Amino acid sequence: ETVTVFAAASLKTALDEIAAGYSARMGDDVTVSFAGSSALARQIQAGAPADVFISANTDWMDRLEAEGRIAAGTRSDLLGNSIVLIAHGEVPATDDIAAALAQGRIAMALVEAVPAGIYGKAALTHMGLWDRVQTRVIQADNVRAALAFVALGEAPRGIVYATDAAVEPRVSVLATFPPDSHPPIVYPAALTADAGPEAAAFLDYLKGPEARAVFDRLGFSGPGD
Amino acid sequence: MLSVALRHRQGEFTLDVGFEAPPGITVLFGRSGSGKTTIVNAVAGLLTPDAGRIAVGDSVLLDTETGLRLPPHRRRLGYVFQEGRLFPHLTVRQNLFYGRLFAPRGVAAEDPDRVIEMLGIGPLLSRRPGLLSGGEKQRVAIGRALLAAPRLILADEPLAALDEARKAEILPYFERLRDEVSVPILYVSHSAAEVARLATTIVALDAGRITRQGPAGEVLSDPMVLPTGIRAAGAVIEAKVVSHHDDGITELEAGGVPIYLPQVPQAPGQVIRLRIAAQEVLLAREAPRGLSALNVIPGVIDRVRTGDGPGALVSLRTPAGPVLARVTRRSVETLGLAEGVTCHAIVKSVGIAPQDVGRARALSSD
Amino acid sequence: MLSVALRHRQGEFTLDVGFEAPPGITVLFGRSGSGKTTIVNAVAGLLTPDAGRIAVGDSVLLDTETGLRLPPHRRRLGYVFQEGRLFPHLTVRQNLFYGRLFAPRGVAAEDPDRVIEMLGIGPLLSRRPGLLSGGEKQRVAIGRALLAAPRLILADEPLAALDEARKAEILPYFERLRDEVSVPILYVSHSAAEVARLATTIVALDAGRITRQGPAGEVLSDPMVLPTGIRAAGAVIEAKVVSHHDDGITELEAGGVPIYLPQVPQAPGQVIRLRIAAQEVLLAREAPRGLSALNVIPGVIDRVRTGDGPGALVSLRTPAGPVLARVTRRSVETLGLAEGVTCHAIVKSVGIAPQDVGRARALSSD
Amino acid sequence: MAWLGPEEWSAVALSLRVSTWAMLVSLPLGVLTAYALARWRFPGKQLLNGLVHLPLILPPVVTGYLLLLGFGTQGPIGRALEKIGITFAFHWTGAALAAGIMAFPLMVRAIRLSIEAVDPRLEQAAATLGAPKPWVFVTVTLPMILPGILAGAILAFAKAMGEFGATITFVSNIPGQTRTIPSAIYAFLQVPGGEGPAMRLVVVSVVVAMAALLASEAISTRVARRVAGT
Amino acid sequence: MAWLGPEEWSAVALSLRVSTWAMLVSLPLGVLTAYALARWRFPGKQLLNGLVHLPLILPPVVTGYLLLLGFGTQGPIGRALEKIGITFAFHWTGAALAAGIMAFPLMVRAIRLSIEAVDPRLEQAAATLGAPKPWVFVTVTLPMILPGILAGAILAFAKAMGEFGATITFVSNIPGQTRTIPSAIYAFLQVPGGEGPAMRLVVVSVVVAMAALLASEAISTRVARRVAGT
Ligand SMILES: Nc1ncnc2c1ncn2[C@@H]1O[C@H](COP(=O)(O)OP(=O)(O)OP(=O)(O)O)[C@@H](O)[C@H]1O
Ligand SMILES: Nc1ncnc2c1ncn2[C@@H]1O[C@H](COP(=O)(O)OP(=O)(O)OP(=O)(O)O)[C@@H](O)[C@H]1O
Ligand code: MOO
Ligand SMILES: [Mg+2]
Ligand SMILES: [Mg+2]
Repeated sequence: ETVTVFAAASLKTALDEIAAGYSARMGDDVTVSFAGSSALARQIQAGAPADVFISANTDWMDRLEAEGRIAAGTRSDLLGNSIVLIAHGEVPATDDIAAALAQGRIAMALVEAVPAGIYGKAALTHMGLWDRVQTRVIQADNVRAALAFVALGEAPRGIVYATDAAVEPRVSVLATFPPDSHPPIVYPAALTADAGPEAAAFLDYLKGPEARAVFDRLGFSGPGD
Repeated sequence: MLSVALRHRQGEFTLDVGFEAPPGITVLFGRSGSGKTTIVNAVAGLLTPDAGRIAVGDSVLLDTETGLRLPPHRRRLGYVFQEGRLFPHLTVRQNLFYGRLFAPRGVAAEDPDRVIEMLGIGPLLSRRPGLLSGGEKQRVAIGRALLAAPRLILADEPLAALDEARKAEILPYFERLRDEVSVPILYVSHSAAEVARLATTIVALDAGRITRQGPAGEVLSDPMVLPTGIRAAGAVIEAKVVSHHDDGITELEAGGVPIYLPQVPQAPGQVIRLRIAAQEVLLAREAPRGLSALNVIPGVIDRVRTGDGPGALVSLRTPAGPVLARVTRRSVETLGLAEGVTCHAIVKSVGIAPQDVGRARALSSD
Repeated sequence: MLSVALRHRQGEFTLDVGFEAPPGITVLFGRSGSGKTTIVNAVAGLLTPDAGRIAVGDSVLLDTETGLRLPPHRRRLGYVFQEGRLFPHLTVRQNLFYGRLFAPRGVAAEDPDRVIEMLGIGPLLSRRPGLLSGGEKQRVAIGRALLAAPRLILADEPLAALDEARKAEILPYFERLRDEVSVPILYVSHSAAEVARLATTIVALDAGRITRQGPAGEVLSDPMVLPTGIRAAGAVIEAKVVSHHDDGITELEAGGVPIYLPQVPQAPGQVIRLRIAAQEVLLAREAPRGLSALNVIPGVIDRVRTGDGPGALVSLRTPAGPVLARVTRRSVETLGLAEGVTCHAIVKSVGIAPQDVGRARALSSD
Repeated sequence: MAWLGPEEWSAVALSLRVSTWAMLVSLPLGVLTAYALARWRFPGKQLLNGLVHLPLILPPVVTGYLLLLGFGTQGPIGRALEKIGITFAFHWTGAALAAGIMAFPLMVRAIRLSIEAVDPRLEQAAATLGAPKPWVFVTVTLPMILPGILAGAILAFAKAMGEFGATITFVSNIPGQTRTIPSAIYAFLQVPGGEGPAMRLVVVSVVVAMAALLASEAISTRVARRVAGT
Repeated sequence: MAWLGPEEWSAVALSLRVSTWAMLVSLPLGVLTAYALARWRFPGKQLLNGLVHLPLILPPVVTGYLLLLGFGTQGPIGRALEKIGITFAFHWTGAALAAGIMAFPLMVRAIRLSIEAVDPRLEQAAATLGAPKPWVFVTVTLPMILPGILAGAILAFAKAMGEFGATITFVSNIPGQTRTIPSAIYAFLQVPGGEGPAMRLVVVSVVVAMAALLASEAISTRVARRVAGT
């Protein structure tokens, strides 16, 4: 009666809390393995004992779906998020993203590889800023590490998820990138092909109000927002 | 009985030998680089010769014709190495009993207590080799080889790394080995004194070939067998202990000639062998009087050999056995020494070095 | 002139010595464990003694009272170690010139060509130490120490690791050092033959204390100074080369007494020193005739010492110098040997071992 | 250490288990490999040498990925082993495998050096006393290289305590099963405010590994003295 | 190797530069540390020993994070060095620093062992010939430990070629500046279908590091023979 969840590492705070609530309510244990979406997806390809997969990224979910690794009809977009421009320390918000990025290093997740970086690059490209700032971008292997660069003041600006910015007191949000400047940011969730019945209950719980409350509190938006 | 026939090339050096080693100590004798260690290693199986056959009694250890080659651990030989090669992580006791672990059951091995007593290593048993003196180490190494119940003992210059005092301490143990233990011994040495004292049989080597082999008494009294230089020349005689005198002198008798030595440990009636170095012997035409030398052996000159140098080597036949004397060419002329001349060999009693007084058995057993 | 005063405890052992080393070779002589290496290491600065003062000429190397302690590299001493300690990664040439790099400018150093020639190491210069024989290694080590322009040479049993042939090969180099190079040498040995041949001054040690010190001639002819056993007893005499005869015999003369030796290399007129081992000497009351011994030295008995054993040590005063003879107590009685008795010391010419024929200077310079 | 939560304790316990097994199981193989590299001559020796060093050279993620391909439930080796009841995939044993492989080059190097320092003439002496090769190894070589084995083992243990990249890539980060201290640290670092617990785990990890290292230095010295025969 | 794109070539070139500098710059310090650990007695020796081993024990991410705290533009050491014109942050030099530190324990261990094998009596002999301590070291100790230094250096180079976690955490992944082979591999592995280019880089990395290792074994043997004086 243990449900094993493979989830993108950035969901740790939320899922730890939700899993604890679920166990208390339903009696089933929930074990969550947090790692990068790509590592988790490969492990599921290799037959990992995961019941539920929550990716930070549609590409890897698409790949698993195409390979028949997830249970048909169980995939849905669980959460949405937005990316924001942040600054080190107390800096007032601004509408002028171009001016805010005029100088200094910009910390992002890997812009070709990690979802938050991919979205950020798309937004900057859309706004015609990418070519100008490209050489000042420093890329971290995950979005948390990018956040850390800004929090420590190593980079004055950074692009991270709104949910990350919300909980780091050493940074302030300058602006939120408009949703149309990048592909929709969604966290698709699905049952794996050989998930047990309890897993479906947990996936439902994730979509239910108790879980929703936790996600909302931590700044995640609904999938359609 | 060990029989060896070997051909082997290594680098510039070619070994080509064949010999048999009867019971007792067979000494391989020859200058550095003459191939002694190569032979011993081939017998031990640590080196595979190009061609050859090695057998101990009925068991063939190596036969390159039939392709037979027993690995070292199945040869049952006790190898005493020059540097001891004791196992540093084991106690003396564990070193001693190491070979026992592997000795075939039912093989008559030496009694450990007897070996330990014989080698005087009882007090060392629980110590580790690292803190033993060089002489103690070699005694343990001998014991270790013996207790492995070997069919043959190999000893490659077991005394070479020791100083004179240590050598003198170990030599008697090899004598006891020769006389009290039935295992044949192949012993490498380039010390004439060691050879004279220990050898039953001598195999003299030079540049990979055997120059002379035979019973020790014969080979040693041939003044031409001197691979390590003329200064080592000497003859070996056998003498029986007659009595111990009060003033610390032991009287012996060799072929009816009395011989006086400072006290030797053997009891009256026992036979011991003496090496009389040629350079310790004076010759006189007339029996000398009023001289501090106690030993005067009458004899007839057999042969006088002179070379380019100022020295000459004179062989005498005496009732006590062959005796060699090294004198100057000038004395040969002055005294008129020549074949057939009667004269007296004068040996100071103390001129017989203690390491040259050995226990006999070897010579008499040929 | 080296002056040494030391007190040092290590473990059970206490060293307490004071001596001076005049020019020439000062030999520290004593049995194993008597503290020789400890002294040499203290002089070299490799060990700091509990208390003491060491000075070479005017320069103080160590003075524990004033707290002065020169580090080893500022002492300018050439240390020849027992095991050579050549730098394996350098060629012989680089080894030789190593110390030169650090020698102060303006200090008169030995001429390298002369040193290389003297030690006979010219052909080795571009080789590496790993492939040298033991004797070659030690010659290079001597050269290396010499070329560092040292104020003093220290040699700790430089021959102990060598076999007899190698020893004989190296000894003459130390003699040349003593005679041709002005640097004083502190030399450790426990070989009586080495001491007799090399020493200008002897410091005899026992258990950390000096038992006797003084000029070599005096100390060596005292039969009680025998730290390494009575068999090593002997006397040293000086003789001048008179002429080389055609039959390979060299005639010498010592205090008017003719001495015959197999050919020695020195030219007529040169003075050499001979060690006559006590056990090589026979005594006769009357001048013997018809004997193959060439050397008969008349003398008067000085002293007869007997102990518990069968032997006796007789000191003679002769025109050639003091001579010791080791005979049996029985001969002492039979021949009536006693103080004041006139008798003849008979030494076979070949009884003077070649390694005991040295070049003189040491004795005559005291 | 009341300041560690149950999740952290579980990671510490798991890491100790994983590292200990990684060390113990790879030890015989490490000794064998080191012996082969030090003493034998065989074709492909340099290849073996290269292979042993591979985990040192490859980014750990790649090693983990290759392990996943080979030892996963779908991998050829994984499937073969599954049949005889051995599972590595997503199991603590897999974490031990990953840690063991990453630490292997260090272990082999340490042991190899100690074997090269053993005088082969002592092994010859043992053979002349009648000891067959395996016995020579057990009674002579092995006791003499104990300090090196010890050093290699502890080094491997310490390295295993710190292994992260290959482990998380191969066996994921499953609490109680494959979430070792480094994986837990990683997870904590993903969480706002997680630096505190992460640093506590770092301290535990460092203390354990240091204690092991210092103990090994001390024991090595003592054993070395014993082996020197004094 | 036409099958590597310009971006990949740039990663390869950078990795070579980073690893070479990491190796060269840490070498003197590695020798000094190894010498101190092998030959000196001083208070805190075991602490130094522990410190040297730390990068082996810590998860690389933690090492990278600690480097960032210390050597970043805001870190105390980073700021001090900035004043004298030395920058590590987000610069290839920082990648070299990270790689050098991660490889340091391996280098020190190899060199330390070789120093312990040098007979101190040869050093004494040099002193009696008038050589002051530093000269003794340069003319006697150093030449004799060359094989060990070489082994340590190449091992460090190989390790530096594979270093990822500490590097990316400390200096991130800036193409042409800090994007080493492992960073590039990591990036490729994050996207579906990236395995191909990733494996191409793995091959390059392995070939380079193997070549270095094999060369070092060969040179070591030769130098060792020379140092043995034969
Ligand atoms: N491994 C080898 N390769 C080539 N030549 C060798 C080898 N081992 C020994 N030799 C040569 O073989 C010859 C005989 O060597 P061996 O060791 O048997 O002599 P030895 O009589 O034991 O000498 P020593 O008295 O010095 O011990 C020598 O010329 C030596 O240089
Ligand atoms: N490091 C040490 N610690 C304690 N005792 C020592 C030490 N080194 C030497 N000794 C002791 O000091 C004494 C003198 O030793 P030393 O080496 O000076 O003797 P030696 O006369 O040179 O002997 P040998 O002729 O054997 O070389 C010996 O009893 C020895 O055991
Ligand atoms: O948590 Mo992620 O792995 O941002 O993609
Ligand atoms: Mg030999
Ligand atoms: Mg000494």
